[in-house]
Amino acid sequence: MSALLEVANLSRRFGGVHAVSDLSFTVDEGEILGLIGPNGAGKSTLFNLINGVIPPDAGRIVFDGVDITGEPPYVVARRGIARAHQIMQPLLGLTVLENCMVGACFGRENMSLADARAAAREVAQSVGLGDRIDTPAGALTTAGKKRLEMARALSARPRLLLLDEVLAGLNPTEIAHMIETIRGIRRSGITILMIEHVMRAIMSLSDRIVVLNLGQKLAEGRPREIAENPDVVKAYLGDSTLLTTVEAAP
Amino acid sequence: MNESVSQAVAKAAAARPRHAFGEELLRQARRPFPWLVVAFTLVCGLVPYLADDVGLRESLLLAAVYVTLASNLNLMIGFAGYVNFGNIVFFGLGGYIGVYLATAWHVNLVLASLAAGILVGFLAYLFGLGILRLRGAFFALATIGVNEAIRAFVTNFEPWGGATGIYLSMDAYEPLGGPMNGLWICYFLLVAVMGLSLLLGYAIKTSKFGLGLLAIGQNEDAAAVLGVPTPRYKAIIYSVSGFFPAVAGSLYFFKSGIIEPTSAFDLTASIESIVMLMLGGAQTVTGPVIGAFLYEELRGYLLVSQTFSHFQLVLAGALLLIIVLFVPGGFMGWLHGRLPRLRRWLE
Amino acid sequence: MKRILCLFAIGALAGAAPAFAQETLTIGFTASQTGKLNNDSTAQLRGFELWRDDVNAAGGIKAGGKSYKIKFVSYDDESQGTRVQQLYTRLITQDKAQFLFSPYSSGLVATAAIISEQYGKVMLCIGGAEEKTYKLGNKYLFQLYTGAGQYLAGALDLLKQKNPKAKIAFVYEDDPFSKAVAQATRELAKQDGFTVALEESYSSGTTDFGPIINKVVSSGADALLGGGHYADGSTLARQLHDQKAGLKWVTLLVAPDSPNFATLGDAAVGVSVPSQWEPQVTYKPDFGPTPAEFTKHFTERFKIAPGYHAAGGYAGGLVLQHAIEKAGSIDPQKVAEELNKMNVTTLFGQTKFATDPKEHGLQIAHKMVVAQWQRKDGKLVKEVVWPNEAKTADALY
Amino acid sequence: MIGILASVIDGVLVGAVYGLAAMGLTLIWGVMNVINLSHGAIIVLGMFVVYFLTSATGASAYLGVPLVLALGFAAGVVIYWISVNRVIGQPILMSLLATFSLNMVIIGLGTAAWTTSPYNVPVSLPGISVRGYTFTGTHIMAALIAVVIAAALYLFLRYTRPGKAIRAVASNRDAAELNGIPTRQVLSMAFGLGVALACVSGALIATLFPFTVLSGGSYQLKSFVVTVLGGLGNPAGALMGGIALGVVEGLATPFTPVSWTPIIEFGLFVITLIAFPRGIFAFSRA
Repeated sequence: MSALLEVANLSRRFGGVHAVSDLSFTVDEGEILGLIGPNGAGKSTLFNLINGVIPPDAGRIVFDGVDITGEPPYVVARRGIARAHQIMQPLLGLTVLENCMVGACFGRENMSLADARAAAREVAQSVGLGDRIDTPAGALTTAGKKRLEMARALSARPRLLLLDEVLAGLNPTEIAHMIETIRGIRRSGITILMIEHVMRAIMSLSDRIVVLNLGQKLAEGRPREIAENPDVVKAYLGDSTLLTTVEAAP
Repeated sequence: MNESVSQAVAKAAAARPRHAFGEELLRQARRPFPWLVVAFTLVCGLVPYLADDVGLRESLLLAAVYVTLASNLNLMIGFAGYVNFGNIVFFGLGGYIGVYLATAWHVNLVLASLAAGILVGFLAYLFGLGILRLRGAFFALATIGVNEAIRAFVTNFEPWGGATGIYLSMDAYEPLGGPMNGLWICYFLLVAVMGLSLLLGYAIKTSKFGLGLLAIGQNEDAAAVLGVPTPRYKAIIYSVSGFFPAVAGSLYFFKSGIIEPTSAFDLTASIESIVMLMLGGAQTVTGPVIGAFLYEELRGYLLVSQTFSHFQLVLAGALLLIIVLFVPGGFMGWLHGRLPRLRRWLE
Repeated sequence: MKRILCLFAIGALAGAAPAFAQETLTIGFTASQTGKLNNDSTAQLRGFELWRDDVNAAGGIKAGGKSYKIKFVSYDDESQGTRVQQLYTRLITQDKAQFLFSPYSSGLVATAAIISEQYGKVMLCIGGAEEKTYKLGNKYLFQLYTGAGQYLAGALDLLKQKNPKAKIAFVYEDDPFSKAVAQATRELAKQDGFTVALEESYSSGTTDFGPIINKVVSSGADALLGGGHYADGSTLARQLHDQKAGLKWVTLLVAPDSPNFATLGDAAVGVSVPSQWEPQVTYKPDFGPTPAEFTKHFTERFKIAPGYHAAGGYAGGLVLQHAIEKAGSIDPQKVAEELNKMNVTTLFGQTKFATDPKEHGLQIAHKMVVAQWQRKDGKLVKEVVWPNEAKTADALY
Repeated sequence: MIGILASVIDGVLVGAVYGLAAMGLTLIWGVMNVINLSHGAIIVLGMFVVYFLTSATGASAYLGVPLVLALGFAAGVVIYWISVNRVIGQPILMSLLATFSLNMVIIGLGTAAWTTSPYNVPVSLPGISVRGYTFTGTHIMAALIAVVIAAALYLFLRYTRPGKAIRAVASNRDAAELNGIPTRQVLSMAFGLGVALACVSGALIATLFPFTVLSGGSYQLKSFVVTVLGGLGNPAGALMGGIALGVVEGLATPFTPVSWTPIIEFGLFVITLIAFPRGIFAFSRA
C-alpha cells in the first residue's frame, strides 16, 4: 500500500505552547488510522493543520503526492480531504439535503447542482437521514447532527475522511450503528483518519493507531501493540478506561 | 446499512456528464418564477405609461429603486450573511460616475450607466479585498466607514462639484427627446434594472454559487472546510451586489437632475433598504419586492399625512422593532411558514 | 370616453356653481418644518401665509373676470434634497398645484427647480440666492433675491472705509449658496487689495468651530466674512465670542438677520449681515403694503419682527399675484411672459428678471443692505449701516 | 507652533468627551456583543435632560450630571428588556436592527416634541487665554468630568461585586451562568450602565456645543471610531481612543482644510479595523 497522506516534521505553537511538535506519520491508502491521546494532546490541532484551517509553523503535509502545506481549507477539500467535526457545525438554516449538497458541490467531484442533489439524496439515505431530507439541520437531534456531519463529508466523495470524535455523546446502540457505517465507508474505498475517545470502538475499527501526547508522537502500531506499550500506559496513567477497554478488545 | 453506504458513495462517484450551460438555461426557463419576474417588470413598466399617470410613475420609480437596492443587498445580507450597512455607497458612486460621464463627457446615458456599474463593481472588488476579512459587526462598521470616508472625499472633490454636487442642465435631456420624454426613458430603464436585479437574485439563489453563499452565510468556517472557496465567493458577491445599484444610481440621479454628497451617500437610505429587506423577508427573491413596495407606500403615506407626518419615524421604527422581535423571517418567511407549497412558486 | 365623462363633470359643476365664478388657485411648495433649515424656512413660510390671508380677505386674485381664492398645499421637506423632488413631483402630479413657490435655501431650490422645469410649472424662487441654477437653461424660474455674487459687496465697501488693508478670513458653510457667495467675494476682495488670510469651509452640521477659530487666530485676520445659515452661523458667532478670537469685523450670512440672533446676547454685538431687506427700508411700492405697514401687520400676527425671509415670502406672493392679474389668466405660459416683462417695486424693493436665455430668471434689479447688531439703551437692535443713503446708524468697527 | 499646540490641547479636551461617549457603546458591545445603534439618540436624550433641567430650575448643568446618570441607567434597563433581551445571542443583524429601530423611535418622538431646531445650554466658566488662544472653561470642565467618570467606571468594574459580575458575563456568559450569576439581570445592568454613560456624555456635550435632535448621529459615528481605536469592551481604551481621535483632529487641522478631517477620521477608522480588528489599545484590556 502506498501512503495517501504523509505528515513530516509538523509543528505548530500557540503562544508558548507546542500544540503539535515535530510530528511525522503516514496514512496508507484504504486503511483506518486511529489517533488517540489524552485531552490537549494536539489531536484536533493536527486535524486543523491537515485540512488547512490553520497553517503550520514548520513541516510538510503531502497528500496523494502533492504538497498541500499551507493551502487554505477549501483547496484541501477540493483535493479530496473531508472532515466531520467533533463540535458539530451543521449549516443550521439549511436543510439536511442542502447541507449534503454543499459537501457534494464543493468537494473533490466539483459536481453540478443537479448531480449534487442526486448524490446528496443517496448519501443522506445511506446514513439514515433519508426521511429527514427537508428538515432544517437545526431541528435534528444530536445523533442526527452527527450523522449529518458524516453524510455531508461523504457527499464530497473524499479520498481521505477525517473523523473527529464522531462517537462522542452517542448511546451504545447509536455507537454500534455508527461503527457499522464507518466500516461501510472504508469498504467503499475511502481512507479514514479518526480521532476517538471511545476506546473499544477505535481499537476494533483501526488498522493502525498513532498515540499523541503533548503534541508529540508517543507510539505507533497495531491496536494490540499500542495497548501493551508501556509508554502509552504511563501516559494514560490514572485513566483506567484505556486498559480495560483494550483488555476487552477482541 | 453499510452496503448501502458503499453503494451510495460509489454511485455518487460514477462520473456523470455535466449539464451544459444551455441545458441549464432551458431547465430554468421551464420554471414559473423567472416568467413571473418578467411579467411583473412589464406590468410595472407599462401600466403608468398606458394610463399616462405621471404620479403613479413617480411612485413606482422610487419603488423600483428601492427594490433594486434591497434585492442586491439581499445577495450580501440574505445569502452571504454579511451585514452591509454602507450599501448606499454603490448607489451614490454609481450616480456620480454616471452623471459625470453624461454631463462632462456627453456619454450616452445607457453607456454611462453601464460604465458606472462596471467601475463600481470593480471598486467594490478592491474594497472587498480589504474589508471582507472582517466578520460580523466589524464588517458592518467597516462598510459604514467606507461610505463615510467616500462621502467626505467626494465632498472635497472639486471635479464633482464638491459639496455642491453636479447640476444637470436641461440640455442634458435633449438626447432623450426633452425632459418629459427623458423621465419616461429613465423610468423604463430603472424598471428594467429592477427586473434584471430580481432575475440575478433568482439565478444566484438557484445556482451552485448561491448554495456556496448560503453556506458561508450559515457558518463561514464550516463552509470553507466543505470546500467553498470563501474569499473568492465573498469578493465576487460584494462586487456583483454593487453593479445594479450603481446602474440604478446613475439613472436615478440623472433623472433627478442633481447629485450631491448628502443625498448620494445617505446612510439612512442604506438602513432603509435593510428595513425593506427584513420587512419582505431576507433570503428570498420576492421578499425585497414586497418589502420595498410596502415600505414606500407606508413612508409615502406617512410623509404627506397631516396626522402622522410628525410620527412617521416613530411608526416606521416601531414596525421594524416588531418585525425583528417577532417576525424575523419577514413577510415571505411568514407566508412560507403558512403555505409551504408556495415555496415552489415564489422564490 | 374618459374625455366625455370629464366634459360632463365640468358641465355639471358649472351648472351648480354660483354666477360669479369664485375658483381656487393651488400653490404648492415645501417648507423645512424640520431639519437644519427650520429657523430660516419658517420665516419665509410666515411671509407666504400672511400674503395668502391678505389676498383671500380681499376677495382673491382677479384675473380674466374670475376671482381665485388661494389655497396652499405644502409639505415638510425635512431640509433634505431627496424629499424635495419627491414632494414637488407629488405637488404637481397629485395635488395639481398650478403655481409653485420654491423651498428654502439654494440647494433645495436647485433641486426643486429641476422638477418644476421638467413639468413646465412657473416657480417663484424666494429662498435661493445662488446663481448657477439660472444658468442651466430654465424657462419658468424667477428669482427674487439678489444673487450670491453681490451678497458681500456691501460689507467689503464698508470694510474698505474702515481699514483698506484688512486681512480677511473667509469661513463659510459648505453648501451651494454660501460657497458661491464666498468665492465671488474672495475675488472682489482681492481686486480691492485686501489680503485673504484664511479660507475654510465647514460642513453644514458643524457644531464645534474650535479648530477653525484656532486657525483664524493663527492667521492674524482682522475681519471674518462668511457663515451660512442660522444654525451654524449663530454657533460660529457664539464661539467666536467665547474664544475671544480678537476680530474687529464679522459679517455672517443669513443667521444674524433672524430676530432670534438677539438671544446670543453679547456675542451678537457688532456682528453684521448682508440683508435683502430690513424693516427700516423706505421703498415706495407700486402695489401692496409699504414696508412699515407690512412690518406692523407681521409683528401683530406673529409676535416677532419680520426679517428678510419673511418679507421675501410676502413679496414672492405679491409678484406672482401681479403677474397673474396682468396676464388675466392662470395659464403658466402667459404668466411667465408677464414675469419676463415685469419691472416693479414692492415693499421688498425693485424686482426685474433677466430674460437672456443664458441666465433666464435671474434677479437683476433688487438691492441689498448691510445690517449690524448694536446695543442701544441696553437693548440689542439691528441697525442698517450700509449703503450710506439708507443707514440708520454708523457701523461699529 | 503655538497654534499647533493649542489645536492639540483643544483636541485632547474634546477627545476626552468623545472617549466618554464611546465608553457606553464599548461597554455594551463588549459585554453582550450588541452594537447599540441607538447610542446617538441616547446621547441626544442626555442633552435634552440637561437642557430642560437648567432651563426649568436655573441650576448649573454640572449639578445635573448625577441625575442624568440615574435617569439614563433606568432608561437603559427598560430599553434592554423591551428591545434587546430577545435578540441576545441571535445573528448580529438582529441586534443591529433592534437597536436601530429604537433609534428611529427616539429620534421620531424627539422631533415631534422639540422639532429639529438647535438648542443651547448656557454655561459660562472662566477660560484660560494664552497668546490669543483661549481654552474655554466648559471644555476643561467637561474633560475633567469625563476623566473622573472613566476612573469611577474602572474602579466599579474592578472592585465591586456587580462590576465583577459584568466582567464575568462579558468573558464567558455560559460559565457565568453555571456559577449562579443571573446573566440576564447582569446584562440589563450593563446595558443600563452603557446608556447612562452615553447620557452623561450627551449632557457634557450640550454644555460645549449647540445641539438638535439629530446631533447624535455624528457623535455615534465618532464613538465607533473611538471604540475601534480603543478596543472592544474596554473603558480605559475608550478614553485613550477618544483622546487619540481628538489629537488626530487637532494635529490635522492646522495643516489641512477642516473639511478634510472626516476623510482622515474615517480613513483611519477603516484602516484600523482592517489592521487591528481588536483595536490599537486592546492590549490594555481592563
